[in-house]
Amino acid sequence: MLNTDQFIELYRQMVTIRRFEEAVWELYTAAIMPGLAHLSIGQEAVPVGACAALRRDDYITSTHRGHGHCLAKGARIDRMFAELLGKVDGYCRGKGGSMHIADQDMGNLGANGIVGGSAAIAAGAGLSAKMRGTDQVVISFFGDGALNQGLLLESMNMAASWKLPAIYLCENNQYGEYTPMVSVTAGADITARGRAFGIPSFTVDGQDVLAVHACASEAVARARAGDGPTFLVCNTYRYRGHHVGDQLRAYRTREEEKEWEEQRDPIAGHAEWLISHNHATPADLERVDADARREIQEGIEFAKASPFPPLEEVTEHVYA
Amino acid sequence: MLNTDQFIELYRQMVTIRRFEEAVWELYTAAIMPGLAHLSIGQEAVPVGACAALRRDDYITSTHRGHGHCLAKGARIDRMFAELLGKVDGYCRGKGGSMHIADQDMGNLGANGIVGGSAAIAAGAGLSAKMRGTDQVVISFFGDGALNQGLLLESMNMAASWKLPAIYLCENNQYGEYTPMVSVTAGADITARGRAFGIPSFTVDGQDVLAVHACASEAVARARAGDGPTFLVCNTYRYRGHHVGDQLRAYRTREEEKEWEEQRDPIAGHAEWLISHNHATPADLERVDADARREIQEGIEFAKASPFPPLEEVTEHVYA
Amino acid sequence: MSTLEPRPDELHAAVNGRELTFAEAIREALAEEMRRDPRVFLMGEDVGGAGGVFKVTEGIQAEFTPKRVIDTPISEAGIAGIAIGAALTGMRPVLEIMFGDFTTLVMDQMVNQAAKAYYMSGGKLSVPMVLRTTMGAGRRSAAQHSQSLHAWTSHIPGLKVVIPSTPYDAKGLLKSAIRDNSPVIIFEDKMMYKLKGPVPEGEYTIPLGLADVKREGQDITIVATSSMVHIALSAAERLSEQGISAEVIDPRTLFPLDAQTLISSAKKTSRALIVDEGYRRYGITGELASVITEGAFYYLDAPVRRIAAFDVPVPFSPPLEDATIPNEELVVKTALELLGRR
Amino acid sequence: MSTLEPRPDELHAAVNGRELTFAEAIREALAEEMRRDPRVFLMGEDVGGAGGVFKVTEGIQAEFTPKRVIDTPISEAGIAGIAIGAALTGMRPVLEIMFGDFTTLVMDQMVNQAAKAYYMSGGKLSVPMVLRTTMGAGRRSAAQHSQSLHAWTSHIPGLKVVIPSTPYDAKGLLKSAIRDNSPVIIFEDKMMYKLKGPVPEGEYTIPLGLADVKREGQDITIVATSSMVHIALSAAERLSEQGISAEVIDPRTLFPLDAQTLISSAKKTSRALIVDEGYRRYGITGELASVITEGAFYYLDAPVRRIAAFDVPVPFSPPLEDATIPNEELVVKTALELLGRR
Ligand SMILES: Cc1ncc(C[n+]2csc(CCOP(=O)(O)OP(=O)(O)O)c2C)c(N)n1
Ligand SMILES: Cc1ncc(C[n+]2csc(CCOP(=O)(O)OP(=O)(O)O)c2C)c(N)n1
Ligand SMILES: [Mg+2]
Ligand SMILES: [Mg+2]
Repeated sequence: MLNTDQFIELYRQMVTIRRFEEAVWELYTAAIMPGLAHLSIGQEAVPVGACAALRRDDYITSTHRGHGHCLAKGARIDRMFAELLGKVDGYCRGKGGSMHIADQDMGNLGANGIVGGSAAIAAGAGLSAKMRGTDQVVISFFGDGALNQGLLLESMNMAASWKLPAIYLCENNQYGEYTPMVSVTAGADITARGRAFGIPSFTVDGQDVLAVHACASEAVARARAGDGPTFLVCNTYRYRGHHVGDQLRAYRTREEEKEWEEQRDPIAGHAEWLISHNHATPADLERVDADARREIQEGIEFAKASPFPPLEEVTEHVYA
Repeated sequence: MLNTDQFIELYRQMVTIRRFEEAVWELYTAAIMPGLAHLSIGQEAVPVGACAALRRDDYITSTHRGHGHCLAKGARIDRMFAELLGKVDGYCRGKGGSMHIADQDMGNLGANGIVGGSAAIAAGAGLSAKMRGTDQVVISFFGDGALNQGLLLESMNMAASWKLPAIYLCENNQYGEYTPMVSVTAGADITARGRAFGIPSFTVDGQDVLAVHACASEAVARARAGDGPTFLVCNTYRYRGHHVGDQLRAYRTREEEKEWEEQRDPIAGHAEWLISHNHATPADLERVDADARREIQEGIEFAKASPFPPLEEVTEHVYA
Repeated sequence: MSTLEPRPDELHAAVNGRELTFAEAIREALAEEMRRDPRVFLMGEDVGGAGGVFKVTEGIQAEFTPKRVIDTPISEAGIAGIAIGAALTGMRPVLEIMFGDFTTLVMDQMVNQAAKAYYMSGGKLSVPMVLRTTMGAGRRSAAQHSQSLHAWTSHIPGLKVVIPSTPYDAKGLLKSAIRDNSPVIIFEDKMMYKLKGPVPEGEYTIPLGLADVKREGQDITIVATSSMVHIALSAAERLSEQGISAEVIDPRTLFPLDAQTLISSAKKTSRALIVDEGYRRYGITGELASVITEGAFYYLDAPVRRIAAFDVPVPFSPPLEDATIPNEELVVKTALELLGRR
Repeated sequence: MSTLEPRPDELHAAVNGRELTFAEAIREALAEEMRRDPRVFLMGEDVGGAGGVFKVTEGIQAEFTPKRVIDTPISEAGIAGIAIGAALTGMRPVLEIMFGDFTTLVMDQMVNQAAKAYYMSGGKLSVPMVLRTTMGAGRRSAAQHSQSLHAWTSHIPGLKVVIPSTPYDAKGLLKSAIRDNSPVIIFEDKMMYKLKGPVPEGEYTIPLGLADVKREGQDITIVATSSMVHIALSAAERLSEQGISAEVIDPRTLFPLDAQTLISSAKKTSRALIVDEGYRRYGITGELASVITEGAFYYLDAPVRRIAAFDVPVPFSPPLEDATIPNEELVVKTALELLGRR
């Protein structure tokens, strides 16, 4: 069981992710941030609940929508912004950007631009933990769209065959870009895909950080005990477009958007819970929010002040 | 229901495949046949039972172990031998060999050297039939090893999503090369992999040609009616090594081999059934066998007499 | 000869000042071919309802219905195989793979299946399909969304490779690709989708295997592909200010390759320079330089020079990314070196 | 300098007449590295119990247990990804992909993940893995089991590519590959597995990026890769009967490429010929010819000639297949043409 500090920490992390990504949206629309970014606003409970079940030396693999994973696995805001602006103080020295962001020292094996591309990498990290005799585990985050990448299914098969300490966590936000999950994903129940490999598979309310944390904790315990993988499908929703600046909205209804945002917001929901369970007062939560905003402002300043990498670096880091 | 002639035809086809492949073994060991070949001796009931459920204008996709599929889909013995010897009268003008053999005019879209490589091609043929407004169906043959190729799972997902007239038929001969299926294939029941996509999925005794035919017929009827794919797992066994000339036997026991060969042989089993149900006498079946042997002898002579393709053909057929 | 004046061996129509963007020209080619031939259909991720992430197929599904413009799951290998199966059985699919970087996922299907079916079957099975994909850096999309991998498919017998540089060429070449009976890959530089250029109304096609002289010149031959053609043309303009007359040739298709046009130009100018946005090593530039050297060796005053992307994964950081892409400055500088002017 | 006399810059031991086959040399390298470093492990289809379909890993599982020699499912993309994940987290996997033709299935993992992780992470994540695979035609295995696709990975920054021609080189290069901190692909010609050659007992490594002069000569440079080295050596022998002294150079690694050794030789002989078994167009020969031409243009008496596999899918029919592979006859003929002797 978690204690009050930990309950509030979950809140702090979710708020930080949301404020962080709101700032990303602004940096992008103000043409300060180059390139693309995919925001996970609305989905914060999933990375936060899941990563809270991990130790620092555990691994994650992340996706194109990876800011939340990165923050929840312990990355610093300032160095993340530096990365997003392509600056040398970024975690990847500016070479990765949003799609490859990671604090590698926290066990984040990288965001990934290839949908489903890290599913086997996660299994490999699990195999490695096993071979090295540690009890590290790995969580592989991926979206509902990645469910149809053969590589993911190959990876689940191996993780199950070899009882690897790998947790396959689907962030089912109901769409892959503009395509509804149900229109391209056969089978009434996604978790059947995990069960087909004999993997314990569960559907989780991805808007409830405590539910995510509970399921993830069980999965982590199973993995650490040597009992192999778990498949978790966390139902969630992204409030914004597929990427920053994306204005296309024809593929879903305003009602659906509204329902998720107004009825099922993970931050509002957890706030209510914290207050009703006397873990915090509204003022406490205000303070958390204000702190997050301040930290983000400082992080942006840091990132802006950081220089671009020197041009010589363009040919560095090709070979290790 | 089939009639006596059809019951005997199933027998004739199985015997022909067996004699054909015994001859291939001899041609190979006598160094008359170049290259490699994978024999399906022991597995004859699967292609024969399945293809008997098809019309001539239906499609199949085949595998590296494809002689049986090719014969059962209506190919001529002589032109097949010509192909195996690399002669110009072969179905592929000698350019394909055992691994790419097919009588394309019979709807065989090709044997395939890539394990799992034709799974999506089959779905594509099904999509095409649907778009062209025909009621053609396609059977995709593949081995248990191919179950772990992501492409197969991607294909099943699309076949199910789009209700394609495609039958996914796994010839589960228990091994992929020297690796036991169970050691690399997670999940207690393979058919769960089909069911995960909402595909009706069944296990079939692949040594019983009538059982295979019955299940395949149902699957074909479902596909023709527009009700989408079926997944059939036919349990079977290859008596010989992974490929002609393969002497490695350490990966399985003599007892297991003996049990399948002596207790569950598809040809002997069907012979018994034919006789006990008064569809044929032992002498009738003897005659079928003798005819098959003769035809094979003639086919080999034809193939030997056929010339190699002229050297100019080496640069032909690169572009259509 | 500029694209304003189609070659006499091209089917063509009057231009009449009509202009389309590169994306519009492709869309028009797709729509025309779909109207002409009911076997042609489109598939890809978000090509239908959303009109493609680059908006190239916008409106196509509305005209042709979701039956002929299919939104697929994110299963690149699978959709490539589906296109192959459909092509083998009487259809003519046009498949979109969103980023060229993702063609890494379809190589088995395209190379071991599509490219070889006709040959392995001794001419019985053919795969009349088109795979449209993108190339080109410059969008700050980092290493997995910026590659130009056209060298790979160009290496493979059985595949044809088209790499248009103008709206006019894109339309005419895509129409030929769709009518071709072999698998054709077409690489579209995503930075060019908004580029405008003259495109005549109505029917014309450009045969695969015909280079286009985008600018005539006497002193140096610049062979450039895709968006590099425009860089080469700007460079040629700058060179002309220094009294140097550069000929700019666009091969338009990497296979079939119109080697003769490249060689003849190099024989005339005695100096040749290749500009391509793929990685430099073991790529397009080495082949084109070799083809020219083999054909024009005794006419050349200096070795053929090559300009390509840096041999590094494409970095995100803008100044770093910009450094990896060939630019006008570098083309001018290299041309001057080649001419002994520096 | 022959492999009997290792270059002074190589770690080496006395040969003492000891001979191993190409397969045995590879096996010895694997076993030695596994003994030396507990992080090294093997995985692949049937590499364990069966010892690999080409018997290269025979006996390895018996010594190192199934924990370190892992039989995998038939999931090429998946096992490549597993190797990458293991390499990212402290292990040093050696992955076998049975036929080079199947590397088409691992391109996304190798090219978008393995090759780029170090760069994209700004030097924080590295992927010290080796991918062993095969190449080469001649076994009547038809179009999907006979390709030599080493040009593709050679094109990709972030990957190193090793292509040994002798047992001695195979062992020394593989050991270096395993110790390298970047992903390395090694192409083994399956027709060479039974080829015997001297291999000293005990420790030696050959640095990646060092060409080997397999035969010294003055009149013509023949650059050959993998099994083509032996064809080149036989051709050189035949040429010597006609009084022509051919130098045969084996680059041994396509990246890093020892351009200097190739160029110096071409400067000395003034004539160069490349022999490689990959497809000709947009492949190895174009790059090597360009590198030599760029470096030695003013010394060359004729354009560099290229000999490669025919640009056709490899046919099954034996006489047809044989026609597609470069042979001694063709090398001799081309060399004579290059020397103006025909
Ligand atoms: C292999 C591959 N195919 C396609 C894309 C383009 N793409 C980027 S995100 C995306 C949708 C992914 O959907 P999902 O997995 O549900 O993640 P979400 O974006 O919803 O978080 C697509 C198709 C890609 N990046 N990689
Ligand atoms: C993509 C690919 N990987 C590996 C191989 C090598 N290979 C040929 S057959 C085979 C085993 C296939 O097993 P299964 O699918 O069960 O078919 P079976 O041979 O038992 O009929 C393997 C691994 C191949 N041909 N293609
Ligand atoms: Mg999604
Ligand atoms: Mg099997």
